[in-house]
Amino acid sequence: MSLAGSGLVLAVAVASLACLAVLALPARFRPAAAGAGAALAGAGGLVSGIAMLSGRTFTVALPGALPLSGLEFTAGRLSGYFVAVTGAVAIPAGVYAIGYARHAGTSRSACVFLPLFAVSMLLVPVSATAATLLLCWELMALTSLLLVLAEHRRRPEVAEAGRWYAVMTHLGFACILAGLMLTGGGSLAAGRHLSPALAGTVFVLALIGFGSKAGAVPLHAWLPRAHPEAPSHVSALMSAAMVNMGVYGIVRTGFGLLGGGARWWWLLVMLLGVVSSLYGILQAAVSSDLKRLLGYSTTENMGLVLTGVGAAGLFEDSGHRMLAGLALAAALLHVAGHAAFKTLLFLSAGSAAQRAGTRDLDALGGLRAGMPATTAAFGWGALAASALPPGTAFVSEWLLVQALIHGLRSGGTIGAVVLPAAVAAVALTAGLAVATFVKAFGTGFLARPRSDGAARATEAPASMLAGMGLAAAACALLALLPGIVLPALARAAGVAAGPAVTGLVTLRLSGAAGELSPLLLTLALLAVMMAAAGCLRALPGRRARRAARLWDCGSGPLTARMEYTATSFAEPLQRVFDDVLAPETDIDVTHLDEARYLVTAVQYRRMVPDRIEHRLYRPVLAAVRAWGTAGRRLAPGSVHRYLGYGFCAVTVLLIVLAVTR
Amino acid sequence: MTGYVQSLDLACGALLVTAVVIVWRRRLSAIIRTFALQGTALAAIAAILAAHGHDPRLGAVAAGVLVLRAVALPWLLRRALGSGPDAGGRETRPLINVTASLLAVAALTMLAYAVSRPLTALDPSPAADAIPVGIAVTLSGFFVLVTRRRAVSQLAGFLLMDNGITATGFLTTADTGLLVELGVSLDVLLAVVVLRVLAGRMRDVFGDTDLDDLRELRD
Amino acid sequence: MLKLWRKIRAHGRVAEPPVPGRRGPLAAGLRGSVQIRHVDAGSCGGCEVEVGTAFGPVYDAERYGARMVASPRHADALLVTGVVTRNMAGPLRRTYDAVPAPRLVVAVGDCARDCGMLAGAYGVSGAVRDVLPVNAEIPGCPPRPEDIVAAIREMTGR
Amino acid sequence: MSRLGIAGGVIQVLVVTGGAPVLTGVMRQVRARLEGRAGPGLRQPWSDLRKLLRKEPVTPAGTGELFRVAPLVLLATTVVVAGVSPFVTTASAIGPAADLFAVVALLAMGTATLALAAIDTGTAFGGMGASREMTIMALVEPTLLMSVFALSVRAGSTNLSAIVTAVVRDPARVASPAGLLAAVALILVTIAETGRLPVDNPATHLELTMVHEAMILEYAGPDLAVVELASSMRLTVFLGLLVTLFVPWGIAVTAAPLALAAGTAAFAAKVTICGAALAAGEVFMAKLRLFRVPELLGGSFLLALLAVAASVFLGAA
Repeated sequence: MSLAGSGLVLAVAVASLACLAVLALPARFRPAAAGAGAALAGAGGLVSGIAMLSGRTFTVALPGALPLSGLEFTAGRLSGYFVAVTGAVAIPAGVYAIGYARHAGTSRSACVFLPLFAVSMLLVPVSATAATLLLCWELMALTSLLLVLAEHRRRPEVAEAGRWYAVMTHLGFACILAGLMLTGGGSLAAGRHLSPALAGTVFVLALIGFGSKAGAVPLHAWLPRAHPEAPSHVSALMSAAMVNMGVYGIVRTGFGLLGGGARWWWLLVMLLGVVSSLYGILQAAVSSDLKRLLGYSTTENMGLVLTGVGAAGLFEDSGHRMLAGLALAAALLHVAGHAAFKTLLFLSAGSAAQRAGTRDLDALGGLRAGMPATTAAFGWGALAASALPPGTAFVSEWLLVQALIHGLRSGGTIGAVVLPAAVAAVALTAGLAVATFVKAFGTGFLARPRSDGAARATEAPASMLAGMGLAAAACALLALLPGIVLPALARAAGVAAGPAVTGLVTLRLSGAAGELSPLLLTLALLAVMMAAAGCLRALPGRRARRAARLWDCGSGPLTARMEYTATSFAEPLQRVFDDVLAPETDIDVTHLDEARYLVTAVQYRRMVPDRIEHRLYRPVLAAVRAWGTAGRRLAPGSVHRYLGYGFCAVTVLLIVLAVTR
Repeated sequence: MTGYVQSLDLACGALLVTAVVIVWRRRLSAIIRTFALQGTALAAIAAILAAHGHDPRLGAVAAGVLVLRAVALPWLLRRALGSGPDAGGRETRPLINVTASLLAVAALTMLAYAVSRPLTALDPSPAADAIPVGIAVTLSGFFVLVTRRRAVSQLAGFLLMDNGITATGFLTTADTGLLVELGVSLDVLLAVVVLRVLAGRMRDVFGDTDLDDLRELRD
Repeated sequence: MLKLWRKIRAHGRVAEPPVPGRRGPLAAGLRGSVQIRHVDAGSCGGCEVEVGTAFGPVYDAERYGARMVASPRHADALLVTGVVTRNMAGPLRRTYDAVPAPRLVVAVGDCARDCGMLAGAYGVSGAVRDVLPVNAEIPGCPPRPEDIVAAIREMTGR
Repeated sequence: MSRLGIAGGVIQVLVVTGGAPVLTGVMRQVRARLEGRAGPGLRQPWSDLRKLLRKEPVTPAGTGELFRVAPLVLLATTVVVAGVSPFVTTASAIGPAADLFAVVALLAMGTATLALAAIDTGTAFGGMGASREMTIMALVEPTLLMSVFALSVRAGSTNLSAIVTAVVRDPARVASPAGLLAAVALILVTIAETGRLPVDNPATHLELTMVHEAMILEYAGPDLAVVELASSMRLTVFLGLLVTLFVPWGIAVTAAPLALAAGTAAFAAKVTICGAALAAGEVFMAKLRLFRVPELLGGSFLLALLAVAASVFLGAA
């Protein structure tokens, strides 16, 4: 068995050992065991993923493991890439979990399922048959669901989030199941010959199933609920690793299993991507719950990835293999980058929320003083997320835009109509992302504390900081030297004729003009800053720095209530996009009893509901409820009635058989 | 040759931009001024085509267009705007707010390009390449017609539409039948006069030309 | 727009020629550039009008390198008008603290110099020099714009 | 990393750094003359800076490191852009950094950092300015990228040097609808991003109407000097991008001293003319209501999009 296989086997073994240990050990050691288990499993996954990317293959077949069709795992380059990303996410999340869970005092179940969740995500990409994939998928879904529910005793809203997640994820599962069954089940290897109509149906079903896991609008409703309510290391695992499984599924089904396919598939994927990115970032921009904001930002980033995937499919369909490779490489690089910075953001947001006792940006603020390291971590993550140099998303979005722009010249009416729209959407997303993360970082961590909890917050324990540190290092690597992962990308994006992007320090597009060097850019920035600072120091006749009170227009000292909160910061944006967001505001004024011209109190409430959810899900839920009541009428609880049902069923069946024979 | 192509492209670009500005601006007087500019651009297209195809008839049409679209109609519109409460009036609250309608126009332009691909594919010539512009102007004119409340700005939308149709006509077949063109212009003139009278009446009756007030006529 | 352009063409330059002779600058390091924050410590509004005139087109104090700014952090000089009322004494001090050194204080008008006609009124806590170190004083009730401009030129040394 | 590029980079950094305050002086002077005033003269901004550098820096209570570093970041981003963009020569000092996407991102980076510093002060005005600035920036960036797109369609690359070289080789293409539409869009965006009328009034004293000024209310002394210098340099850089993208006449294509001198002179002249025109135009304008600004930016976005469309379907020729 090669390194790739043994890494995964090691991961599975470690995870199961960790579960047993958690069950056996006393409560004090549980978090440590679970966290260490998850981290080690992640390490194993990372190793095997890298091995798979470098071409090592393996096949594990356990015929007896499952009644009908046994389990079968096999290596592949695309699988390797996603395994590696997942493992890389699991390491910091596991390390972080050690400290986090200890302080949060999470239940036994929350500890048991953490390593299982990590390892199930490692197994999904290497599943070789439909049955295996579905099994691992379900395992992943269940473990994550149980982890989301970990804190349901303390907070009732967790239960609701859990319900949403359970329903959505199983609807998705049903779609995937149906799709894979239509292909005849069996192996997931490429080259299946189906009629176009059937292939289209399969792809749409798979798109629904995997897309809901990736949090694509309009199937995103569970994401901004479940991700915030989970413990933060779980949020990181879900938001940085699990959503990627959706992308993997779409790529694998579209390019691998069904081998390319019609153009409208990829237009559909692109549409999903564009809508998700715009809608996600808009909701994030106006959300004032730190982790909910991050959840919506996940939807946005998955949207960008799907846009790239769709573009790749489009170019592949029109025979521009190089452009297809470029677009897919951009998408995959964004997957890795998003995994890195979203892990970092969720971990730092988690420790901030834990220390300050609230996730509400309006009540946070001023954490800079109490928890400098966490603030720095979140700041670095925010920079990476907002497509600014030297950030992680900057490189991948540059690649994406390059692919779209050069795609325009490749001709084609559809392309000429779709690609500009896509670029416009990506551009608007980039702009809004900057505003969003300036809001999140500025009002959440800088300025002055707006609640006692935020004022008293102290730095997180070493293990949590270590987790953040690992994620931050990954961000830095991907931001400054993306060239390191390029060969892996080229191999993973198998559709390309060759590496679409080359170069270690300077990224060069092969086949099209275009180069970018984030490292040089950053060095230049730093050099200029140093020089400027030096000049200021060396200035003749410069005076000493004086500390002074804030300029309060001469009146009394400014209180924290006078600060701009996250809500007020987002107000202009929310006003600009009024038609899209349709915020609900209500103002009730209570007058004085004596004279109704004198006002005693004015209360102003504003909330931005998820509009798609209202428009799309409310009717469905209502219908379901209606059916439920109708169904209840059939089941009054009398045994005779039930026996009658059984009897009718049997007779009807017999009659049918008699007729058909 | 390239000079011809460039001037044609520029004229079409001007047509497009003026259409955008008409959607963009609120002040009715500004809209009318832009409309005059658009008429000039339209005449320019006709003139350029005439000069290229050495077609005196088309040249005459161009002159007619210039007189009608750049001078006569704006003048009539200004009269329609009149000295009543509409003078210096603005399209205060269009059914769709300005930013949204700008984006809608963008989408319409893309749509125009998509649908006119077969047309341009028939005979790839610089003129044919510019057909999408004509169609885009037509669509945005229709859009304005639908989404504005003030009678005058709706009139502007109608004329925008007509300009688009004329431009498309010029660009598709270099020699538009003189009669066709004249007929079009005449019925436009008619429509303008009618609408102007209507607007005048409405102003006298309601003191304003907000079409939503017309609902009250029904009951 | 065309109307405005015609107006501009018709009027041309309305600023009066500068009076020769200069002094100062009051503080080293402020040569040629003084940003001014105006503080109304309890004025009747007369001095404000004159200050406004001094910065208007006719006297154009800006040509001597002075500019009104919004924040005392950007300012080099405080232009204080009116008597210092009890409620404004504190804010005046805080404003002065907010100004980075080197900083100047100019008392504009008789009220700012010696409470003028309001001396001894119940709400008055004194003239500006009772609250802050004053570098220059401009007499007059209200002071003439020429004097204000002269004081400004004394500060900038232009 | 050609000799031409290095020479251009060095010259540009020097010219922009030294010339930006002068440009501000020119604009103030033009405005003053149109208002019938005599004006403080072209050297005024420089003497303001000299004085500010000698004044005492102030650290407001409760502000952190970010507040102190932000001016340097703003300056650094602007200087890097000034260094890598092909203003004086067609080559770039750091080719891989002269990508238009990167340039746009760098300028946005400076704005975002200053906004964070403004929030960091925790004052109401700081937050207000930051919120408004970020809103405007979020709407400006798409337009910038779309015009980039429109310009790069024909050049076949988003690299500034490539675009400029292409335009130099075939000046006629500027007169195409795509070029003109993109130019108008970029001008609007420049006005919005550099905080000029009608989007923002750089000379306002009323905090409630401020956008950019409200963010720097707490800076004093050298910090303020750096911010002011960087702001005027941003204006210069934006105008420089405009002129170099649309009228790159006189730009140096060889590293010969004469060519470099000519390029420098042409660049300075063009930017000065643009600045003067901008200032003159401002005299005729009133500030737009803040919530009308999105309409303006939406319009410029549409123009940029149309520029892309035009570059496709009129660009067939």
